[in-house]
Amino acid sequence: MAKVTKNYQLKIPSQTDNLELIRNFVSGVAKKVGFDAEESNKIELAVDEACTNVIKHAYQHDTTKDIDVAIKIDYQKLTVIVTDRGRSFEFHEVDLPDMKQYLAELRVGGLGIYLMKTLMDEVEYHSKPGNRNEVRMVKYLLGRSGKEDDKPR
Amino acid sequence: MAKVTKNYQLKIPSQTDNLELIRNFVSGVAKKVGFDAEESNKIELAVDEACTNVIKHAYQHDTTKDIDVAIKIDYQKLTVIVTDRGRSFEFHEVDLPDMKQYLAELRVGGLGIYLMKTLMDEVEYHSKPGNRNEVRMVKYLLGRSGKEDDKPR
Amino acid sequence: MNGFEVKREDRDQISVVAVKGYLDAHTAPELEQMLQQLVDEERVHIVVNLAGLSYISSAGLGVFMGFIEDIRKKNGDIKLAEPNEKVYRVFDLLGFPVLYEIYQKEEEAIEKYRN
Amino acid sequence: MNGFEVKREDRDQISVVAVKGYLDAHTAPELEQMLQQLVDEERVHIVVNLAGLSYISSAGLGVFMGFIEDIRKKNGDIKLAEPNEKVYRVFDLLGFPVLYEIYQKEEEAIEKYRN
Ligand SMILES: Nc1ncnc2c1ncn2[C@@H]1O[C@H](COP(=O)(O)OP(=O)(O)O)[C@@H](O)[C@H]1O
Ligand SMILES: Nc1ncnc2c1ncn2[C@@H]1O[C@H](COP(=O)(O)OP(=O)(O)O)[C@@H](O)[C@H]1O
Repeated sequence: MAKVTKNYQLKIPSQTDNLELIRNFVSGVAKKVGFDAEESNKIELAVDEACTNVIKHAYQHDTTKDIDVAIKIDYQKLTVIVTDRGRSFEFHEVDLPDMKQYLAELRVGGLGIYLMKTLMDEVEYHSKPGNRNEVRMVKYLLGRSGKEDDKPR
Repeated sequence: MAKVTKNYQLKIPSQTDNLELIRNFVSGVAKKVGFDAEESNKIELAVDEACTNVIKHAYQHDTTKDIDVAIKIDYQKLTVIVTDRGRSFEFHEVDLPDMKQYLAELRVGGLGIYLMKTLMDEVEYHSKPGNRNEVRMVKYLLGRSGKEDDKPR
Repeated sequence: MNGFEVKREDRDQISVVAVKGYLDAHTAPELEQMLQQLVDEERVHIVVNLAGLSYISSAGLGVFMGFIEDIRKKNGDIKLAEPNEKVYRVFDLLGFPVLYEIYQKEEEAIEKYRN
Repeated sequence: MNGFEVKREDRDQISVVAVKGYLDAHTAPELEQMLQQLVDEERVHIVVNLAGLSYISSAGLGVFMGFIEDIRKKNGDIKLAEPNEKVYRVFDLLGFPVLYEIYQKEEEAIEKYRN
């Protein structure tokens, strides 16, 4: 496990056919620093969802844009930051689905942010000066830092 | 195959246990843009050799340093640029081995640059202002651009 | 880069769709097309064999949600079979087993239609 | 991340070293240690089974070069067996088959020592 802060960065064109490269990068780093397969899979899926949203919503399929995926490892946690320079949105105003209702009503879509929050220990979204938006997600290496379950807060 | 220039970038701590992540990144991009397995393997190995040299020689195993691996795809070629901010060296003064003699004399080491030149279509090294050194390697997508064999020039 | 593949095999009134590789925002349209094709042909007794699937994201889940209402209205169904552990965990996390029958073996799913 | 593994099995005077995963600047020291151990024990009839090896760089090749002189002086040898195509191509590219016997099957390499 890492003893000091380590940074890993990937910059990649905003195309759905690059999602696989992003996933391989993220799960590679996660496993390397000590997450087991199950936890690495969760991080991988959460980052896929964040990047899929950037491709679809922030850049609206403009493939000339880039996505930045940065991973920071320090003593007890992994932080992934997905940055775009496209459209921002009101993260806190997005309605998260109640899954029982969602399934009963046979709804479609709208699971990305819910999944990110379910899979990771912390998820934040920030619109920054200079038209930069970032999704910042944290997963703790040792245990679950007091969280009792996997439900989004 | 890419229609316009596309850039892929990886920034990663200078540690030998990151070589695998670098290789997966490079071979992932190479396959994605249309190189077959054999050609992707060559690019992967050439980049491993370049990065191993950065870790060993340019940074002398100082793992607080970073390696940048940038891949540029345009119409007919893939360019990989490996950048470090460590010790530079006189690329053109390195003696390349004559393999017959090398094997006869049971020599050890000194195969990295030879391999890079054998595996790629073009290999250059530049020391840039601001203590940046870069190895720039090119592989053509379509055929071998007039080269008759795989020997370094 | 294992990509994605989708293959169809008709068995009497049942269509078995076998998927392979990863099902994400890039590859979901291929599965969508296949299911659309089946609906167009009124072949609505569908088994999706997930044995070869190594990964699924919400874009992949969305394909199933996009067709289930229409298919059930036509008295058909989408039954799922043979997901590996990684893929099953994603279905399970979202409660999908409430909505979709998921079988360990393709044959079980087929049998269900026949009974 | 398939990592690297090296295992040793002694058969009479022959030691078979099976390697698995990737052999690069990170993992080469593990193979080096294993070969050093064998030399220290005067077990110099070595077969390295490469069947499980998915990748080799010059750091891996360097391990073989680092021991071959010493081992041959002691009337021993390093024979290689069962490389996959990707790994064989790297050996071949550098002319290593001139210096090292490379066999398709481990048993052939072992037989060579016995004859
Ligand atoms: N990165 C983003 N940039 C802009 N808008 C976004 C972004 N991510 C999500 N959104 C908005 O939030 C909504 C919910 O996102 P999500 O839960 O991922 O579901 P979906 O993408 O399937 O709609 C999206 O429909 C979109 O309007
Ligand atoms: N990136 C680098 N920075 C500094 N010196 C280097 C670098 N790459 C190679 N060298 C020098 O060139 C020599 C030959 O390199 P190489 O052919 O890769 O063989 P090896 O690394 O096994 O010595 C090295 O021994 C080193 O002195």
